[in-house]
Amino acid sequence: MTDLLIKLIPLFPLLAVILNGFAGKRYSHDVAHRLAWGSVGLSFLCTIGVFVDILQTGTPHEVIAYQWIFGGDLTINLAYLVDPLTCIMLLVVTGVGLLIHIYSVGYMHGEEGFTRFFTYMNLFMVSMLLLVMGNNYVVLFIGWEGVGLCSYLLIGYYYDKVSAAKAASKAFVVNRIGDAGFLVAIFLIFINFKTLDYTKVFAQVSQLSPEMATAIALCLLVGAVGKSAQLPLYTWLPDAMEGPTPVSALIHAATMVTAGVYMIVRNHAIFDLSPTAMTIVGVIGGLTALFAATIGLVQTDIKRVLAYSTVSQLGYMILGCGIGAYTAAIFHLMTHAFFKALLFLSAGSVIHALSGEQDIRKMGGLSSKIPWTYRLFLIGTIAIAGIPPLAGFWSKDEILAHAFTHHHYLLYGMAAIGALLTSFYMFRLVYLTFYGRSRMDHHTEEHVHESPMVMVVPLMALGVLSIVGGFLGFPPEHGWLHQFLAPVAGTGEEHAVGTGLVLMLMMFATGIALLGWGLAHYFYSENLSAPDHLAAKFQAAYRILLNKYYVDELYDLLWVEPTKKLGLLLDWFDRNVIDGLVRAVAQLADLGAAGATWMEKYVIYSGLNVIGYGNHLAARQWRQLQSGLVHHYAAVIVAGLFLLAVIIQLIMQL
Amino acid sequence: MIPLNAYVAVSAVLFIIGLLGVLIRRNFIIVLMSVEIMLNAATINLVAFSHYLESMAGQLVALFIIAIAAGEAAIGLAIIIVVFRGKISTNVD
Amino acid sequence: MTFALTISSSDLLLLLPEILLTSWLCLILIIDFSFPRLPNEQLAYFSIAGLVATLGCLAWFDIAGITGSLFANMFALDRMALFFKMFIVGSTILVILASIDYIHRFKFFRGEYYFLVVMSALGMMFMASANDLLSVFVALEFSTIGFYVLVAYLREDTASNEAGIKFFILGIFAAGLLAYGISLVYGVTGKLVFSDMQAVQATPGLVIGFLLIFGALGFKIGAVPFHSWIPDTYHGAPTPVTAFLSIAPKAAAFAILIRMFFVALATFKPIWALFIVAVSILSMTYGNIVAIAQKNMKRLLAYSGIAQIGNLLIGLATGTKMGSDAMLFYLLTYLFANIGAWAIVIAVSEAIGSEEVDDYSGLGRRSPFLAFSMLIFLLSLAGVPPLAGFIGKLYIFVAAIKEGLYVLITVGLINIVISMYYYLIVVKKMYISEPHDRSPLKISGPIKVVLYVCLAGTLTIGIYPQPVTDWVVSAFLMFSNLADPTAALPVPPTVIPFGG
Amino acid sequence: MVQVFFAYFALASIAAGVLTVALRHPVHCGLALLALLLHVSGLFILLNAEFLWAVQVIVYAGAILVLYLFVLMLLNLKTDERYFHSSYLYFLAPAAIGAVYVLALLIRSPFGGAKGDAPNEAVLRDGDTYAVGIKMFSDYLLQFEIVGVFLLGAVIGAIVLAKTPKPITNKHER
Amino acid sequence: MLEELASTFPILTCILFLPVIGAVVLWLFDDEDMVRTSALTIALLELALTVFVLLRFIPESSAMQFSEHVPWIPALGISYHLAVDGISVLFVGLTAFLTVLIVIYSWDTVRHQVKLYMMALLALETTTMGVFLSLDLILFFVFWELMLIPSYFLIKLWGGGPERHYAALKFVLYTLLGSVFMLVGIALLDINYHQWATLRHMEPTYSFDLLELLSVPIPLGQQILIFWLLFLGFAFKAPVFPFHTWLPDALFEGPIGMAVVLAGLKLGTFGFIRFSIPLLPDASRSETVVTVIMVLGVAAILYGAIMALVQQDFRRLLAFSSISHLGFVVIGLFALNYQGLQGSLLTMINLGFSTAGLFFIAGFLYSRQQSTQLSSFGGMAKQTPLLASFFLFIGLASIGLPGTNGFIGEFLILLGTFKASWLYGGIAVTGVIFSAAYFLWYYERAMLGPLGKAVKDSIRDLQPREILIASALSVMILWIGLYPAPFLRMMNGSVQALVDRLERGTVASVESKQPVRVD
Repeated sequence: MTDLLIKLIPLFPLLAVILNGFAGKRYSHDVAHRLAWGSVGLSFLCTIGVFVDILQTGTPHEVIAYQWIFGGDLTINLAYLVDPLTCIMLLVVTGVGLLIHIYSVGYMHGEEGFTRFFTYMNLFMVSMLLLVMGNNYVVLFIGWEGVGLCSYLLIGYYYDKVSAAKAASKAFVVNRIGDAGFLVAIFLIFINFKTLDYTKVFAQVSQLSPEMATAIALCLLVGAVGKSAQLPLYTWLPDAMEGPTPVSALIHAATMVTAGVYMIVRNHAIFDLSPTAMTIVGVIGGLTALFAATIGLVQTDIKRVLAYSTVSQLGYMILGCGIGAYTAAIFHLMTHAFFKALLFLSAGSVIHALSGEQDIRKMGGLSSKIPWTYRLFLIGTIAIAGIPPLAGFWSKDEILAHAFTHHHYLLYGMAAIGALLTSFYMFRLVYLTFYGRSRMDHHTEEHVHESPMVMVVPLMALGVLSIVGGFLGFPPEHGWLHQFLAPVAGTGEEHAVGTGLVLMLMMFATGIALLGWGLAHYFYSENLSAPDHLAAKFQAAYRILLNKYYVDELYDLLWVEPTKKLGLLLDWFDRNVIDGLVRAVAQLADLGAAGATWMEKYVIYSGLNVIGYGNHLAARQWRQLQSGLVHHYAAVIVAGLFLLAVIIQLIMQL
Repeated sequence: MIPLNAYVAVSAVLFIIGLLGVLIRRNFIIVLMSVEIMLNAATINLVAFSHYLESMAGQLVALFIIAIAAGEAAIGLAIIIVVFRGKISTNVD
Repeated sequence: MTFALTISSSDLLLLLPEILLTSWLCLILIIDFSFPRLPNEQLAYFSIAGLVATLGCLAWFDIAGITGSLFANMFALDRMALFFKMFIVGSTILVILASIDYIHRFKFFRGEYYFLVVMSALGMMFMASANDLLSVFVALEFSTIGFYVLVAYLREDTASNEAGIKFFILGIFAAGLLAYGISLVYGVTGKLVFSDMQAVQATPGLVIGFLLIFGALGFKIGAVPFHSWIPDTYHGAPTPVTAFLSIAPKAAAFAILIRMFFVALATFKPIWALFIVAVSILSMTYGNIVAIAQKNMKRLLAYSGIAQIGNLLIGLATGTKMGSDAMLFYLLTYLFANIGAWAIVIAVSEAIGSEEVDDYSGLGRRSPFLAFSMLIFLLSLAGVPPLAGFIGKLYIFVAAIKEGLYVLITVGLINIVISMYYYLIVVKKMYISEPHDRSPLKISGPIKVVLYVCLAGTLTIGIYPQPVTDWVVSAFLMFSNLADPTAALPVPPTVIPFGG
Repeated sequence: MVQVFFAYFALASIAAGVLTVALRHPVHCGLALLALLLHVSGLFILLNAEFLWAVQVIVYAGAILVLYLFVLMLLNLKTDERYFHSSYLYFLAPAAIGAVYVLALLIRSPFGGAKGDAPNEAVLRDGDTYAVGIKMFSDYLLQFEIVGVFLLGAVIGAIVLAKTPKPITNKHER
Repeated sequence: MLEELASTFPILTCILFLPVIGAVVLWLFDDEDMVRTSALTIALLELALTVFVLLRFIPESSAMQFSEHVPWIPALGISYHLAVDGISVLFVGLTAFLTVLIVIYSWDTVRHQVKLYMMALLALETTTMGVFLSLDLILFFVFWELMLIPSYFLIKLWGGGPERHYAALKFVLYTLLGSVFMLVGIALLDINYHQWATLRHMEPTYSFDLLELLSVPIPLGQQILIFWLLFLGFAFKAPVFPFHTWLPDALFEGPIGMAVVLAGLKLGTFGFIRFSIPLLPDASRSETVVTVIMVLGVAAILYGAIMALVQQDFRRLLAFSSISHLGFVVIGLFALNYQGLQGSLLTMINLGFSTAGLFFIAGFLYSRQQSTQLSSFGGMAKQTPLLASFFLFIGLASIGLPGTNGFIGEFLILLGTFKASWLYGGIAVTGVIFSAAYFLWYYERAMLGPLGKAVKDSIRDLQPREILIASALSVMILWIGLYPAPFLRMMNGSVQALVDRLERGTVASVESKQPVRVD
């Protein structure tokens, strides 16, 4: 029964993809969207069924759909593994996915490619489900690239916009860098274990040498860095905001970008073997968290702020992985899915209300006009800022606390500063969007309206989840989630940590969050000219932040341009040198022929003859019965014979 | 007794003279004559060998060479006449 | 010394084909003289009838296995001789068919044309049987004298005259060399018959003698550096004569070369193999490279012929039975492709009066059949499978690789590519270029017959060469020292040309 | 004595040969060739080859050379100003070297082929003509016949080339 | 009864000669529509025959099946030997499949000399089939060379580029140059066999038959020499990296149909896996050979990809992407392990769908804009959504997206390469990134963004015939991508035999010396 349910989970959206993809034009948008969210809903129900089963029995399920790639010592099945970790991911993916699908019905209403949108979204669901459900690396990889593809398609949803098209390509290509790393990891795993199934790999993981473990872990990390938009490959994610907002919520906040975290947690057995790799993971996570947060401070596009905040939050998760707090990472992944989806969708609601305006400098004072959206956005903000008792606090604090108690003070410091900044820029967003006086132009202002219920209801659901989601991990380190995940994510060695320390850290974190709020309040509510003063004072820093540290430009300069230049150079080389060589040979042949003919005419037969070849037919000569060139011909024969004689004499040494 | 190689030397010299004649003379008839010299060189050789090797074959070959030289001379001169006549006529025209 | 002519009727039987053809030759002459108003087509068919009869006779000999030798072993009628005789008679038939249309260009003596062609064929038949130096000389001159006349047959045409006189001068020059070479060889060995010359000492006299003989034969086959007459003569001669000249005398000369090198000089193989390698490389490279620049179809084919001779010499250079089998086979494939190509040149020049490559533009549209045939023949010449030429080249190359002639093979292979280049130029003209004149071309019946025969030959030998390979293999059975390819001939493992 | 005759005939032949090639006027060349042929026939005498001597004098000197002279007269060729090819010097130098080389090779080369079946005594006893005749009509009969047809061909060929009958009217042509 | 028929019926001969006979039949028709219909009928019949073979093919077997063996030129040991095994059977099907599509594609895109075109196309099919079916090396060579003739005319007469004459000539001469060396290699194999056969008194004394040649040992030095000779032949045709310059020209100047064949049917690399590796296992394993070829392969991957990145013309881009893909195939082959070989084999088949498919797309674009230059496109997705979708889909298959056929092949190749050498594998993996970059970048500029200036307003989306082509290809892409088992099963047996042969060298003869028939 459970096996059947497991098989059904990805099938429903797949069915919807096929129906909508091929027949979508034949029926109305209503049918299309019902099919779309209905299929996700069914998957969600199946997931709950599976979840309940796992909850009761506690045993993972491994289901083989069919044999996929095989031959020699390699067998790769299209098979699913559902264990607690997968369960959590499934719940998040299908649950949040369902909500976002429903939300999209309202948000995308009237769009030209409505059916196309839902087809892509469902395709994404299929891929994401494969990603989290696969029982081996290759199925994971299908999902991994599949979600990349859907991300590509959805970012480029407004494909006639150049920026969208560019952002889509960029996302895919940058992701491919990570994918390449991931592929290498897969190959290394196969070479070492002769199998690619998780269970078999993890069963013999202890035989791995530390160096190999480091290599594999780092390659996996490259994959995760690409997908989860970590330093240095994060640049695609902010650009990905070109896609419709539900896409940003689902793919670029809640699910796809967390795949890297999922993957690291899934492979924690390998990471655990390599302290070096762990350190690198942690440092990358911490740096990203801090780095992205600083950029978020000054961005003016509502979705970009959220995007940088996503990068930053993903940094926390990776940081969690790097310090061994796998459960915490997954916990944060989950809560982040709730509140970030909420934030994005609310932002979408704002944008929807403002007929597409995304620049926060042109907003303001919206709290009264779209009250539901405002409230829900605020909930999300409080959650992400880490103010208890909302979800974000518990998960983030767990990571911070883990870092502190495991003596990663530097990482802790980075994370703490990041938390402060997070709180600051999120509240900055709230203030600029919802408070103060309106900076909208007149035309837009007239059309501001609250979103329809089909959008608001999912928001509410997410809002509730953002509020209560944190209690799944309460009390810290010993919550339900921890127990549930213990068989998969491991508990790590128990640290005897005093409750006092934990409480102190909690209070400190709360304090940071509140400080951020306070600062935001000061800058954007009390003293409205302060930000400009500050910006003017630290012009260079401001400019750097505003331009995102010029990373895109740097990459262009470092990689893109040189590659293009190299390409042009090679192209020139190919056309002129290699092909030129060929042409030269051809010309040489022609030239040789002409030369030989010329030589025949003027050297062999008449080069010595002053009269020349041209007039050997002259009548006067003929009347005199003269032989013209014949004697030259004869001479050639004689010379040839003589040459042969010499050759023979040389051979025989007569 | 005259050594065989004396004959060979004479014939070789004649052969070379004939060869050079072919190479350096412009007049067709004289070229033809030069070839006759070459053929004569061959016959000298053949007859000499025939004598010294006490085999008639050489003389026979020499005889056939003379016969064939005759035939070829006829053809050659005919060709020369054709060419010559043709040119005269084209010149007149 | 007594008179000892012992010829039985069974001995005369061996001479039957030649006697038959000689009588026919006289008949042709008599009919030509007696019926001056006889249309020349009829005389042509009459000549062909005689040739067919001869061919039938030869085929009977071949099938019945009638072989033997006459006149103190000077006239050898072995299977190889039969092969070459059939080859020569066959090519003569094709040439006569191809010339029926062309004859009207001759203002005088149309009947004598057939006489001379058949006479040359007769001479070449004797060459195929010639097993001694005297026969070689006599038969060679006999066949050549016909060609002297034939080449200059277009009496009004300057080019033909020029060709005739050049060919003649160089021809008798070669005869002089041959005569002197024969005299020297005779002096050193005291023998004329090839098979009696085995195991003689190598002296300068012998070397120079054989070299001169080789020069004369090389002149016949047109191998570099004895090739100089070929382009001008081919260009100037009446096209059917050129076609004849380009295949039959070469085959006959090869018969002599094979006998000379494989029998008389078998012990000197390492030496002659080397200089044949050199000649072969020179011929292939020179012929192909110069052919690229040719604008005239006849000259192009002339140079390509020089190159083909280079290919054939590869077989000679191997000095093995397989090599000579391959040579025979190659000659057959060359016969069809070559005569076919020339027949097209005749047809085109009959139709449009030009032999320039440029005037072949659009032939594909003006006469698809001609163009297609030409394509097949050119590709066969280039050695594209599954046409006959490919199998021929393959055969020869396999034989050569077996002997380790890698340098030769490499040059040969590169030459195939070069040759493809200029053949493709012609193909391009025929199929791609726009015709100057779109009117369709008329092809006469006899030429069509020639083309069908050549096409059939080219394709059949290419697709099912088995009977032909069997034939050529059996043709060479008489060389006992070559019968077993692993026999202990003084074969150096690898041969590096030019005295390394 | 024989040596003296040999020396005379040899040197005279060579001198005549040089003259044939070197003389300016074609008729003079023909006459020089005649001298050469006659002196060569003298060499034949020294070699006991009377029959060949006769053939040389009658056929070669008598018939062939007369034909040459006849044609020369017929065509009435004038003396050629540049009777050598203008480039003959370029040929002469290498040719001379080559000639000396070949000559040196040949003179040192032994010519000791197998003795044949016609000892000189027998030839002297029966006469050269008899010996030649016996051979020609036994072993060399075939070549003899071929030469017969060859001469026929030569006659026809010469006629074909040189005679100018009325052109054939084109009534049979298409 | 059908069973009996199948066991005696010379089906491979039928497959081989049906198209060329069909071509002759076409000669009889004058009506152009009639010609088209007949050509399609013949191509479909051919496809049906190959499908029959594919269905009756016994999978997981290394045996030569449907074998037909008749002596051809016994004097030289040449025979007419046709058979399919796991290595070749899929190519046979692919050839028939692509030919059908080309005929459909050419239905209204080829407007002049339709009859000749169809005849050339069918003749080309026969020769290609011959290359895949022949077990006798000379027979193989015959078809290999014969391919040039229809190809030459196809490029020359129906090519669209200004330099098509040059391209055709270059193509022919290049291939010829390589193949003449190959011929020497083949002859050396024969000679080696001959020496061994005379020593052991084996019959026949000469042979060009693959199975016979496999049964004799070849000294290592000889093997390496032969290997390089064959390598030249195959490398020129494939084309492997430094010998590639004919490809962009031929593909760009030639007609789409020809480009599909050239890019879709990887004859050169097929030659490696069919002949070089099994016949010369010791040479294939030797260090220099592997190093040189691996370096060339890796260079091809990067070179092709980087070149593709900057191409302005779609067909040139495809040409270089082909070169890059071939680099993958080559390194897969010379990884010399199961996954590498299997992956290469599968990739060769895949390219027949994806690269060939992209050429069809190029053809669709060309028939709309009379150009494949980037400057004549832009934002076409808006006007031609179907075209854009298929373009993207097939393109993604070509860059190896999981779920499409491209992924499986590439994955196996890279896995095999990694098994063999980390270094080459590591470099090759970067090709994955570049391929995405060049394809998507081009796609973005051609299809996405605002409507290009040169794009006509009246531009039509795909027509039914074009949709048929694109869908057929897409179905195959998805089929192999999602459920490759039937394909993998067909090749597994032969690949295993190949791996065994590589391990044992030439001394041990292959197991299945006797060909079996399906019965």
